[in-house]
Amino acid sequence: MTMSSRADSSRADNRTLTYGEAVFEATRSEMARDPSVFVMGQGVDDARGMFGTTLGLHKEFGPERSFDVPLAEDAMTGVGIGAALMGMRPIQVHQRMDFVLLCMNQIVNMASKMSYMFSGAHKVPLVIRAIIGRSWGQGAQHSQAFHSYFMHVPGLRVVAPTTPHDAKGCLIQAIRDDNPVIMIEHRMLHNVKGVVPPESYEIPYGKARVLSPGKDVTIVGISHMALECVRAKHLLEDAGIDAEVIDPVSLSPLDISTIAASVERTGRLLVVDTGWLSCGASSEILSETFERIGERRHFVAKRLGYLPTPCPTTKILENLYYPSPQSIAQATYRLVRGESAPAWVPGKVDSAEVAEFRGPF
Amino acid sequence: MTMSSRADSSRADNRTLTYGEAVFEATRSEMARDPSVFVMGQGVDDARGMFGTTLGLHKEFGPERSFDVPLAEDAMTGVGIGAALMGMRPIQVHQRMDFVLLCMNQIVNMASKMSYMFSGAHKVPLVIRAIIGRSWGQGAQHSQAFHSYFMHVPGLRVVAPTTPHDAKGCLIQAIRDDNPVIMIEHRMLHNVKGVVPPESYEIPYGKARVLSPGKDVTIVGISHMALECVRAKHLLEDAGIDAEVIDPVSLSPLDISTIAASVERTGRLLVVDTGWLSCGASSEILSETFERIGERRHFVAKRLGYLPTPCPTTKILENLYYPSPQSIAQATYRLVRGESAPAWVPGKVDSAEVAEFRGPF
Amino acid sequence: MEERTNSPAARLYRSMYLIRRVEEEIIRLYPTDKIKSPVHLSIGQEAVSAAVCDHLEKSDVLFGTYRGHALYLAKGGDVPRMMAELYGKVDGCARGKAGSMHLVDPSVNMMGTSAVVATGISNAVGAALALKMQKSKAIVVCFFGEGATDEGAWHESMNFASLKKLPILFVCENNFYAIYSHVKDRLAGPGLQARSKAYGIPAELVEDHEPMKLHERAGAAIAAVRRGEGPRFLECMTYRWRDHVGPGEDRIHKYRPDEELNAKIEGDNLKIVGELLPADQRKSIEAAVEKRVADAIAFAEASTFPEDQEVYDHVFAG
Amino acid sequence: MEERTNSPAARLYRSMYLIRRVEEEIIRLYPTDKIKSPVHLSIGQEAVSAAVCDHLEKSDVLFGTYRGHALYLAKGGDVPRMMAELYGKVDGCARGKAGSMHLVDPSVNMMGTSAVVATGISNAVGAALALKMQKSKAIVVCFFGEGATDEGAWHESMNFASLKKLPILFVCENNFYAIYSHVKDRLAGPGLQARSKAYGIPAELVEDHEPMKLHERAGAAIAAVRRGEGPRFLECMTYRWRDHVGPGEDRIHKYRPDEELNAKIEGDNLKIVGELLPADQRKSIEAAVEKRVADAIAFAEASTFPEDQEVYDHVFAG
Ligand SMILES: Cc1ncc(C[n+]2csc(CCOP(=O)(O)OP(=O)(O)O)c2C)c(N)n1
Ligand SMILES: Cc1ncc(C[n+]2csc(CCOP(=O)(O)OP(=O)(O)O)c2C)c(N)n1
Ligand SMILES: [Mg+2]
Ligand SMILES: [Mg+2]
Repeated sequence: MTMSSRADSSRADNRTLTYGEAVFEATRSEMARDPSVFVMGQGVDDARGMFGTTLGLHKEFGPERSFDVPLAEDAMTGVGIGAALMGMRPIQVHQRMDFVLLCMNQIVNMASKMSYMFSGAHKVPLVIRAIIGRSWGQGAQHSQAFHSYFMHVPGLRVVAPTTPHDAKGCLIQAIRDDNPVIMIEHRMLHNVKGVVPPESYEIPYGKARVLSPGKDVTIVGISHMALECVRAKHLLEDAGIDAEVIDPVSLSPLDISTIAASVERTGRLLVVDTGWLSCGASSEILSETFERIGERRHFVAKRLGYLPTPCPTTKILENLYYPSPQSIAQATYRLVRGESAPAWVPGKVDSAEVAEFRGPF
Repeated sequence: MTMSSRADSSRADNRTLTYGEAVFEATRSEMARDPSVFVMGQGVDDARGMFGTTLGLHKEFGPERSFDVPLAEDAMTGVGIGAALMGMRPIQVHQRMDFVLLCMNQIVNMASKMSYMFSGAHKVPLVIRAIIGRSWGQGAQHSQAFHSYFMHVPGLRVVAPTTPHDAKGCLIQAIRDDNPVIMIEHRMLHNVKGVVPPESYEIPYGKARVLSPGKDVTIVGISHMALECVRAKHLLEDAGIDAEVIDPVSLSPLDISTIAASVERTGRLLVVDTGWLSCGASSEILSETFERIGERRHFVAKRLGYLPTPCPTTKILENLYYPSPQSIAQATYRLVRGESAPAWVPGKVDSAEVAEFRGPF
Repeated sequence: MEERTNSPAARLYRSMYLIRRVEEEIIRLYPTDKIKSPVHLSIGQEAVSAAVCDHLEKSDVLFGTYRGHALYLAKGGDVPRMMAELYGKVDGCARGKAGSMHLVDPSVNMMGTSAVVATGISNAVGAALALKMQKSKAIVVCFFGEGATDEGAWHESMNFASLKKLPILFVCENNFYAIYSHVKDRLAGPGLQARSKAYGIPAELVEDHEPMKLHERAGAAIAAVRRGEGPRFLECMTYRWRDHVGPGEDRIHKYRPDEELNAKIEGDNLKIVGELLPADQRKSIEAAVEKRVADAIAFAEASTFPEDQEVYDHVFAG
Repeated sequence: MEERTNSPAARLYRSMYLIRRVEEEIIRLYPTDKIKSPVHLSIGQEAVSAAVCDHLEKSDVLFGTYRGHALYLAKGGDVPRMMAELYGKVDGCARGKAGSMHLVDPSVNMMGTSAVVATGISNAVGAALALKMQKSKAIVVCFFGEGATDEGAWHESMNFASLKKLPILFVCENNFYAIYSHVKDRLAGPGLQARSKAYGIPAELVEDHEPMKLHERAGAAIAAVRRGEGPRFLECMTYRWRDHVGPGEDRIHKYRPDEELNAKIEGDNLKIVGELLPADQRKSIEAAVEKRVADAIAFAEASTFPEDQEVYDHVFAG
């Protein structure tokens, strides 16, 4: 299925790439531009090339610039930091964000603090790509999302692009940044197509994208959930509800102005996260919006995300675990029409990237 | 300085202990009651005994039941989990919460999921005590608080008692729980005195404590900040503001009913966390309160916590980094009287536990 | 785990044949999409689980990985409940919440397996610590791949197990690869035996294609652990015939030479053990196994999916 | 780092005497509360930093720990800015934001130190990787205590450094204790040399009280690393005279025998090196150092505290 962010639908060049191809293109072009950029990660140089995002880079740029590493997430993160301290620009890739839990010490205690702790004597131009898994029985340990962990920590930048266009621009921006950047990818997005300009461009931090304007309710969807929210918006048309869908793109810094301005118009906010709610990105977005406009503008808000449980493996329960276009539409309907409104059953819509996924990972 | 939670001021026995002594008493009494309870951690059996909280337990119960471990946070957490799987009840202690970043994989990928992933075939009765550091130049790596990381994850319980009374009861409850519990302690609280009943008792999860009632504004203070909020309350009296101070005690599950009921009365909420704001406990408390009563009750809210920077070492900057009774009072004054109200300068009050602290840790 | 009256070869063959056949059935069933989860097959590696577990009692505690079918079966795990688990059915060993990567059977002390590499190792060490504290006669056996030894968790776990002289046998299934990454591209120096000894843990390597020797050496190592001599380390050279994950072959990826794989398939350990048995005994073992496997699949097919509300169950114990 | 015209003994004495005197001054000043932060003193351990760093160029990159005064000084770090940093003043090497635990001086490639045990080790390995990629002639030297080798990070770092044959010297200051915990209660097996060799990294142990031999062996190890022979590991036996942290003694805690400590103080390495020099040369070195130390303290006293708004500076680079 195809998705193009309105911002680009005007452009002449309508070349489409998958999200994975966009990530590859960004990496490859930056490696060609700057010899200090290199890729390290488990399997980045193997026959699958991290879902294609690093495929063959070791052949094009040599084995020193794209290489496999031992299963040693903690030290490999530290190695990336150390190389960055010496002026290199490492890109590290984690097949699953679940494994990044092994890197927390280096990311939080070291990378995020070096510029500050040493008053600018050190800088850490490091990019960490973390892929959120889902579907086909990933189970509790291959399906987690921890973007809120990085949003919590000063000194880190966090981006979670949804469209191929933004994936390319965010990654280029991240690689050129002198600071540690966590790039959140979602496995369900890798095969999604969208318009991607061939030339090089950067997506600035702290700029949210209105994926689809609307007047009745503001739906903020993070990463893959932005896609599901766009589908929910279409379902909602059948209930006569016109939803505005916003993709934050950049989670830290967060563009709360765009979100708050929208809520100021609609008076309703639904935040849909690809993660758990408690102390999650959704709580931050809701809180900042309320702090920003709550005093002068009454509004209602709700959060949707993973169920407050680990992720079950069996498909029948896994389906309940994730927000779907239907559940998003249903929650939006209630938010807009109230609990007393007559029952409404959203239509069916197929999330192809989920339905077609056969993994294995 | 002394602090007693009202809930107990009625009781005949007015024995006071420090927070550290209360933690020690809870540990010792549970070890005496149940042979499966044991303590493991760096330095727990040394001459300082983890700030006295484990002092001499190895002599009283033998070196198998309170022992030092290598500097290996990841595996030692895993060892605790493995022992818990076999029916033991380990208590692990981390001198600083900063080091718990090395344990995230075991805590989140393993401990929090075992009951669910194996549908009850396994349980993990593990207690992890994590101490938040502050003052005397702890710097960026010995001062962090990550309670929100654990609040984010289903399958974990998180308690952050403020009073010696609650410290004892929370720890006893945690030790007897068949699930992994993270107990958040604050170094500044260890020497604070309060009334502690000698007998054994449990503090239930999900029950917040109103430390001091009031009608104008609801101030929620977490861990050490609850103490600072009580001081701010006294400063605010001079401005004619009557603040209600609530200590959540249990962070996961969270007693939002008590907080929401208070805000419903006061119409104003200030959450003061001993940690960063973004995706922190303060954002969750604000969000849940808003979701609970926002539709029917207009209120204003604000969050206070660490500055959005790493913690600076030099005292003069460190003082700015933390909320103080003055800054809490000032923020509350603005929240209640509005931005246009005349300037008001809170009185000085001495946070003895901070001023007197000479560490080194 | 089965009746000891049989010869070791017979017990090994029964165990290995069961593993082989169960996984062949998984390969056969996979295209039906009834198994909606990743599967990490042990075909080619059966001998290690079978040989080690033959020396274990029910009470001995076993920790393994996502590549856990062989281990679960060798320890005597319930076959029907394993198949139902792969089907995501409510009669699965974890009611469908675990799937292939997290098999568990407390009735035989087969602990739930982890899909995060090396994370089960320190848990195994902790279990051994508990057994020692509880003065139990049981021991712990901990399986992992050679890739897991890259992890700091392995270092910390080996050191602590040795420090406390814990009753644990570490079994490394060295199949040369971590996904498509060869061990020589990840492991520096003289190898795992030297590393193990540097922790004060006696280590031994057993080559592939010597299933009976493996059985004998595993027995010796386990006996030493039982005698309270502290941890032992066994490096078992073995080989994965199929793709790292999924039911298929992976020759197209060319990360390993075809000849290497062919030679391994040639020297099939199952054949080696089978040939040690009289034909009729082999036949009767195979017949019995075929029935068990067929029954297990029928059980899985007949089982139902969990009810919706089960999604909320067991987040917390008790 | 200073002019090489001097004899090694003279250079060592100058460096060791500077470290000793700076830390003695810290002890003297501490009760004034002007140094509002934990200090981890190296008194008794000066020889290791001095002997190793004497072989380094400015361009060589040094990683250390919170016990970093000696290293910072031996590498030629700016003394006045170090004292100002301990005072929390704006002229400190990190404008007061780092304190004693995080000294840094980029002008001599003294990298900022970490207070989280073992976390700097993989950073050092990464720096060595960068130097190799950049075809630099410089090398990396990474200091840590024996306690850091307990950590998985050490295992992963040693393996990777060996795997990539990186230009790095690992220097373990084995002072027997991690806070009050003895190495024998944390380290199982034959010891760190065996472990290092198990990663394929040549290792050597140098006993305490042989400062000139230490100097010579460090020189040999560094030369090998410079020749591109890959990593080397040097285990330097040493001893901390003072408490783990803070300016005081710690005999009251009785975690180590008084005789052990007394013997170490008896065999003071500073005295050993000093006696190798003619009295007048020793005196002139001491006089020069005394002046440097006095000037540094005066500088720190005279410096001011950072402005409030600096609390927001440098969260991000650029
Ligand atoms: C901590 C962690 N890192 C990476 C992965 C991805 N991964 C899954 S299996 C595997 C290979 C493990 O190899 P090995 O330990 O030799 O076991 P084998 O698959 O060969 O049986 C990897 C890298 C993971 N699951 N966990
Ligand atoms: C990861 C981590 N765990 C624990 C601590 C607490 N701690 C600080 S110093 C220290 C001892 C380290 O001993 P060693 O590595 O031998 O260095 P030494 O202090 O002897 O120079 C410990 C345990 C820490 N700072 N970081
Ligand atoms: Mg392998
Ligand atoms: Mg030491």
